[in-house]
Amino acid sequence: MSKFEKNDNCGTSCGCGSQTEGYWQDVENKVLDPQAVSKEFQDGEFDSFSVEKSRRSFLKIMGFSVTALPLTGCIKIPVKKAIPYLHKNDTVIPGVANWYASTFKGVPLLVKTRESRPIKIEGNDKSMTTMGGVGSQQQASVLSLYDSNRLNGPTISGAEVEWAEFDQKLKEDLKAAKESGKEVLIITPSISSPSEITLIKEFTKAYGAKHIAFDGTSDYSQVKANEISFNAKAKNSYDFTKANVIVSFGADFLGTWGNSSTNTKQYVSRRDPSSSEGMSRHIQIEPVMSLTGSNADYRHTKSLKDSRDIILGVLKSLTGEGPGNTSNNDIVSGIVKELKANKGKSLVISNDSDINVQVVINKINQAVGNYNSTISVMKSDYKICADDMAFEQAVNSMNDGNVAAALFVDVNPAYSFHNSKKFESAVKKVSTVVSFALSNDETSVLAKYNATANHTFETWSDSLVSDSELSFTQPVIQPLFGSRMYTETLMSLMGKSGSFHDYMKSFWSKDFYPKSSGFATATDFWNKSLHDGVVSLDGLSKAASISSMNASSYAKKVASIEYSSGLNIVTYQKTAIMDGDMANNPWLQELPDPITKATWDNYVMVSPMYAKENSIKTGDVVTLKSKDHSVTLPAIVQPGTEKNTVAVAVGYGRKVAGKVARNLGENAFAFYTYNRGATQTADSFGTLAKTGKFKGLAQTQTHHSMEGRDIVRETTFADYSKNPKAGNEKKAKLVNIYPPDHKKDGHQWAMAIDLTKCTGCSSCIISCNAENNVSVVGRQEVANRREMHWLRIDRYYKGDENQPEVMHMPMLCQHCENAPCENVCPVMATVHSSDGINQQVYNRCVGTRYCANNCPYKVRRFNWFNYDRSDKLANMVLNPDVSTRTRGIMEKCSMCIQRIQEGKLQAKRERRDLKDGDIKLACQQSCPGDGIVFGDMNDKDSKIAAFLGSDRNYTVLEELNVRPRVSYLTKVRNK
Amino acid sequence: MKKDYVIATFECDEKVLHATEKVVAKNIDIYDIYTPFPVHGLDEAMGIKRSILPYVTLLAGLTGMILAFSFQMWVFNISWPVNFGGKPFMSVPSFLPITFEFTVLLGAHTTVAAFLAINKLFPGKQPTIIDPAQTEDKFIMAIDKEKANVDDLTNLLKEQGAVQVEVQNLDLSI
Amino acid sequence: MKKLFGALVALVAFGAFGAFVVTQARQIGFNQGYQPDQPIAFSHAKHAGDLKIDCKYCHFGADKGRHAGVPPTELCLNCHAKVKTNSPEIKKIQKAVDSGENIQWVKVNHFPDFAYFNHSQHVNVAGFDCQKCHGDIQTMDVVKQEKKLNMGWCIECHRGNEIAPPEDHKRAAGGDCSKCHY
Amino acid sequence: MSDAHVSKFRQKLITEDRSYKQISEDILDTLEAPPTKGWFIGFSLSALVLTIGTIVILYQVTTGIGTWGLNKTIGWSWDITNFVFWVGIGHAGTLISAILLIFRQRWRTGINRAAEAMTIFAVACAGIFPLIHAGRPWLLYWVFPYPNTRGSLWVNFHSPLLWDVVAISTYLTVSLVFWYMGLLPDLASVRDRTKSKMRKFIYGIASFGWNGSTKTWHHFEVLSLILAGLATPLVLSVHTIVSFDFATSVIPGWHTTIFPPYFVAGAIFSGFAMVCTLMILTRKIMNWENYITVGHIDAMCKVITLTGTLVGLAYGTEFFIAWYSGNEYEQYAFINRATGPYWWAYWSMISCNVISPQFFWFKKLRRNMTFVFIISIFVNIGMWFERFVIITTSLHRDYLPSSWAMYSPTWVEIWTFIGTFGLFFTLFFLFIRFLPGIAVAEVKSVYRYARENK
Repeated sequence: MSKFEKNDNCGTSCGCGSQTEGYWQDVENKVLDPQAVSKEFQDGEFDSFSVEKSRRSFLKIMGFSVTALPLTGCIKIPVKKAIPYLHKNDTVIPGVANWYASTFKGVPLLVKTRESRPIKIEGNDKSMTTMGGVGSQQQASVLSLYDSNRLNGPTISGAEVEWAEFDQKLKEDLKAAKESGKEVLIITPSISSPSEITLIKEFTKAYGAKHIAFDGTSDYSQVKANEISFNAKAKNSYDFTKANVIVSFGADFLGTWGNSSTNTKQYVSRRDPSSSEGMSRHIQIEPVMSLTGSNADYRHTKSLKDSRDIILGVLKSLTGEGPGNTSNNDIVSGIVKELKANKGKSLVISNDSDINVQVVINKINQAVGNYNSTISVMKSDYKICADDMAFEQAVNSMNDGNVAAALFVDVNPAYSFHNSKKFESAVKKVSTVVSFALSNDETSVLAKYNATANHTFETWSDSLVSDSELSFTQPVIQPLFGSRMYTETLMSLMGKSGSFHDYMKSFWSKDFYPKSSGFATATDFWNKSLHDGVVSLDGLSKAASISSMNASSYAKKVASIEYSSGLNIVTYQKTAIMDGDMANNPWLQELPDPITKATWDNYVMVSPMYAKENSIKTGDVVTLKSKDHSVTLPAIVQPGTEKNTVAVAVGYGRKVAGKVARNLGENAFAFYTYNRGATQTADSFGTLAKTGKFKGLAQTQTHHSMEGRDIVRETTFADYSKNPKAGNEKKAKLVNIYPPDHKKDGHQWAMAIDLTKCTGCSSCIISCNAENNVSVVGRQEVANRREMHWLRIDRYYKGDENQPEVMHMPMLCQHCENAPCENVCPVMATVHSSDGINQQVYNRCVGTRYCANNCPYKVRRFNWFNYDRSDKLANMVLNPDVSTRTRGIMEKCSMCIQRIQEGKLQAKRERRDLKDGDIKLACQQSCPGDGIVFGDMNDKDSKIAAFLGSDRNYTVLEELNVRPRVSYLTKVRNK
Repeated sequence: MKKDYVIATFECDEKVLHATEKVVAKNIDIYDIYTPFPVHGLDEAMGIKRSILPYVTLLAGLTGMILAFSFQMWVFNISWPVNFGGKPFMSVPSFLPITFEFTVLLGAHTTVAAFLAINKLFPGKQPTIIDPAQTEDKFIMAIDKEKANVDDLTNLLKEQGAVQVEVQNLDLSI
Repeated sequence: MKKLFGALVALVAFGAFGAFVVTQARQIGFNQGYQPDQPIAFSHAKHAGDLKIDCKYCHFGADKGRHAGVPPTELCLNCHAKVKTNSPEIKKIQKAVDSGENIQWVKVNHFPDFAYFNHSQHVNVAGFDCQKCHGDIQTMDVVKQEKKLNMGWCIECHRGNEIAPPEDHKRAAGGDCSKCHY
Repeated sequence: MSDAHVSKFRQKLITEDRSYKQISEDILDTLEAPPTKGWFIGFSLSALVLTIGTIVILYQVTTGIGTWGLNKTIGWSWDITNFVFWVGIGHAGTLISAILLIFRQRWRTGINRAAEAMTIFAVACAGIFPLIHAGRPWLLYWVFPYPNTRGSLWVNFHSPLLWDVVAISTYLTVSLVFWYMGLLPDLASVRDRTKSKMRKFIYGIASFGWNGSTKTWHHFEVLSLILAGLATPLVLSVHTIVSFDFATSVIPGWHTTIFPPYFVAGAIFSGFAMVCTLMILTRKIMNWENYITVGHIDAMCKVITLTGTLVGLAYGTEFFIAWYSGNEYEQYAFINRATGPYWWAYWSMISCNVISPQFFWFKKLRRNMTFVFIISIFVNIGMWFERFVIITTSLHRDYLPSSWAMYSPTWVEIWTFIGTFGLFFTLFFLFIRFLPGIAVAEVKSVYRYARENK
């Protein structure tokens, strides 16, 4: 895959939303016109074939009865226009994809564009940090770009204005604010972009402003604890590859906590039972089941109080400091034993938002020598972390009328601040409020000025993705709306001329070029870095000195935390929705939560024990009341939840948002409290009451037990070490009536999935959606069990429902050699290819659904309706190489056949043989754990051949003799 | 083609059967007997040749069978071989249901067509009806006038219980 | 006899009508011979025939990717900035480039969206001449759809080149459904 | 019939003494008279239901299969249940006319015409479902292997659905010609009896110029035997092939070799029950007690008891084999049928199909028309549930528990099903109004049965 530098001159002007129909593939409306596709980048009206199209459908409806029409010769051939580019552009060849490197939410990635239209995100495997890992939010970001709810340009008091007028008026107001002697605040989220930070510093200087970083859910407790412990206001950097033992207290590091793609990549690299280093051991102590907890070797369902008690116990055992624990002695001694055996090679982490707990955790890590081995604390000028206390003070200051102007960049405190009412009334006392929102949100509607900002893929920026690696953000499309990069707005307010691109380039040549080596000029360095997307440099950050400290007093403070009576209300983030800033993305809303398998909603998680005692069923609408907040949501009975804990996800209950996110669920940020110097995410207590109503949840899986069936095969590391075939001894005796009649030469495609490496993160599902134009069906249709995902992740529980073991199993079309679906289709819409793929021919399908019934894996998906493709802007994301499917058609995993064809063709064009790894499927590419392997099983040296030959390899439902081409490797737990 | 026929009307199936036996015994050819329902043994008594319909059925059925089987075989082995769920191209069991059904289909419809053709029955045909009651409760015997002595025949038929015997000029070929 | 003759005539007439309807019905959606007027009186006979300009000079996508592509309007001016600048047709092009109001060509050869066709596979890999599918384009003043462009036409050629079943699965898997349909 | 001896065991097939003319009058005079009030009400009601059904189907076809309650796990439910239900009902007519003809069961003459008509109407109702259950019904002509411009691209002769298409269309057309050939003598009789010119014209065309010639009767009887000979294996093959839809699949509860005989027995069972239901109504409405006698109903009840018991045996065998196979999926599928979320459907099926026909061991009950009527309705309900149990409960929990789901019908499915009853009864009312509801010629030919010579 080749990467090209972004050509700044990608078209004469932007389309500004004047889209046209007919540039995507569609089985029924069969028009794809490469020139029409590129229309977005040129001027001029383009009225396609609408009249002719209706004629065509008329003919279709009339069917055979109008066949007499040609007799009279009056039929006309539908006129299709072919509109070329106006100007020459050597980099864009219609039908050939270009790839550009960029970054989204701190993850380096590659953006695939077709005819200059971003359509797909893949990980950038040049990055030393993420090594190609990419999460579901990154995958889905390309759809957010085409969000038709985005604002069309700057507004003042709701009225659209020109940028010049906007700049002038805002400048005047800011000047007045500066002169008023009151505070000017610029509020951003945590930033790790060196050039943005530099620019903001200049801005604060120019306007005497104060920069405050605010995150809805912050890592402030950890940052503050590091300040206390090591005098370093920085987050921890973890290296999971070096950890033999990982003890996590509630931290969902594989899902929502920290850089989960990187964490997953590193974590999974130590989960290979056949590696010489052996497997890492993962112990998770948490009150509610998280994605990370579901992957743990040992998982203990403990209340928040018990978790903290265990932390104190571990501290006491290791160092003798603090009051020690009062319960759970066995768990404490187990952890201590593991930690002592793996000094310097373990990790203790916690997501606790209490600063004192984090100090104790620091001390534990220090005591077992983990610093500068598995953990480092790196100070950097290029990173600014969120500060709960500063923002709390800022709100108070606003409330007191001491703030004259406030600029909200990419933050939405009116939604995600724990006391949004207080914030709203405070903000009303600020005379000049500026928002930089892309589309209206709870905060932007409070602002007088909205300096509509660009989407990341229309933006120049950089970011520090690790302590030593920089990643580029470059625009891959002209702004679709009349928005502007927020950095350029700041520049304009400062009276600076030029673009942010130029600003950044000069910043780079000043600050980073000297740190590089091997480049003749700063421009060479810039071009190479931009081409690769990432660059590693020394001296970007500096290690804090790890001095010894005594944690006794902090431990005492932890022990003295008071807990109210009632249910402990714990908040958490869902893997897809997280803080809710991307809540208007339908792909993310429809992505099933890896644990609950629920979509389109948040809900109150209760433990099976509590549910039994109070006769609550999944779907019962309950009211959860804390001291000053209450939500009414359906309940979900979730195994692995602590009895006196209930959990609600944040990210829902958006009141001002696009039509997708609006009024889905309820806002749980209000259960946050500001306490003990930080925002506490689990400090609320309350009561639960049934309302008597019922609201079925849109879950993609409702039966959670394997019923003792041989579906996920698993074993323990101890057994595996003795016998690599452990857990995989069963071998079905297969009998064929017919002699084999089909050659298996040439390429024979096969896939293998390592269940030990699959964490269930679901990044693959979004990747598949984007690659294959999979329809979004909405909440009701998911509740009707009609989701369209070609790839799903089955999640099964085993054992005690309070401490269940969890299994994740990606399930997709198994491409059976003896496929039961193929025999039964009357019209040959699904048949086998010579290279071993179960083909589905959409245009031949009449929709009997017989194939889906006869599929033992139930992976076929039927188009029950014509799913909504009316949002023409959102249709820009469609992959032009894959037909969209209309109603009445069966679809399923095609093994990314378009990628296979493209890979083969590429090799042929280059007059060479296909190499292993030339073709990567969408799910495989996006898997941060590298758990999916695909290739030609006839190639003996390929990775897939090794996987197929593994002792752990098996196929699901082998005894049916359908001979799947997708196989699995047994799950190994380190027990 | 009108001709003179001796037309005898009976009111009882037994009687017309006996009469037929008597007439045939006298070596007189009966042109036809029109009855409201099939009178058992009447066709044998009249000496009607066995129907060729069974042979038509056999031939058509065999044709259907060979056509259906060879077509399926040709499609999957010669015209466009396709791999369906790993089954061999020549998977005979799969071809049997359609072969059977097509055998029956062609056999049945060809036989019906042959039946209609032999008896010259077709929609809209206007047959010669001697007495409208011949499809209700009258049994009507028609004998070519030239094939027998009308008076003797009349007597014989009256003797056998014919309620009426007369000579009519009719076109019975339709 | 007369009736029989009448019936025979009716039968033959019915059969002929049926055959005619079926043949016509089979043509629906296939536009062989389609030769629409174009906004610019561009002659392939002149450029490709007389002047022997390489097809890929204008249709530069043909050996690189899926679409051969209609050339960017500006490309015409590579020559016509100097050649025949006074021609009313060239003036139209000049005007389009200057004003930004692009030329809307009428598409002649069209495949439905559910059939994937890649030019580079045929032009670059197989090494076919353009004429194989587009006919003697170098003699056409106005471009015409020369071939049927239906599935049977594709299959016929693929069979002839031994890449469709039953002959060979290995060489190019050219007969698999998902070669074109996905 | 020439011997004067009359067995005292033989029951008269036509209970009262009638002349041939009177038989014609009894049966054919209704065609001449204006419709009765009862007929008019029945017909209007049926036509109304048919109209609603048609509108609902139009809505479904234009909106999508999503208007039904199906989902990713349960791809067929009411649609195919109704299809198999109606096909099953459509087995009695041909069975009565073909198999009973071969076995020389003379009592069939009283009911065969109506039963055959019922067959055709039921198959027509059944045929609707495969059409409308398809996602893109307007493309269904692709199931026919006609030469085309795609290469030619043929069809999949491995697919049981294709076998279905061939079997059902063969069955429908063969039944139709069989029935129509039988109608010719009676249509001729109507033509010759009527005074109305209009009717004379229409029935003249419809009767193909039948004149009752013995030469024709000779061929006619041979034709009847041939068609019966062909229809007998055909009728058995049709439900066998319908059962192949399930038997050749891999889904536990479907993949069962017992299905062909089990389905055929069930079809005869439900078909006879439906004939009972209709005949009890018809003999009452049309005053045909003389021709459709208690003896007919009695005989049919015996067939119902036999086939019902056979079906019960099949249910038991299925359970036994599931246990005996040692296949965990198979075992679960059957335990789930009896005790899972759809237990009520299973036990409805057992009580209606296995238990209720056992009452017919008692002659008194067999001859009690009200009782037979009620039981025949129960049997039809039970047989509908049988298909629902086989199709839906097998699908809703198959191999991977992650995909297990539940199903409930929407109003669209319910009204589509009711609509097919509208079609069925509309056609049936039209039939008894415009066509001879009893085979007059055949009844006349058996009138002498168990009677002294005149």
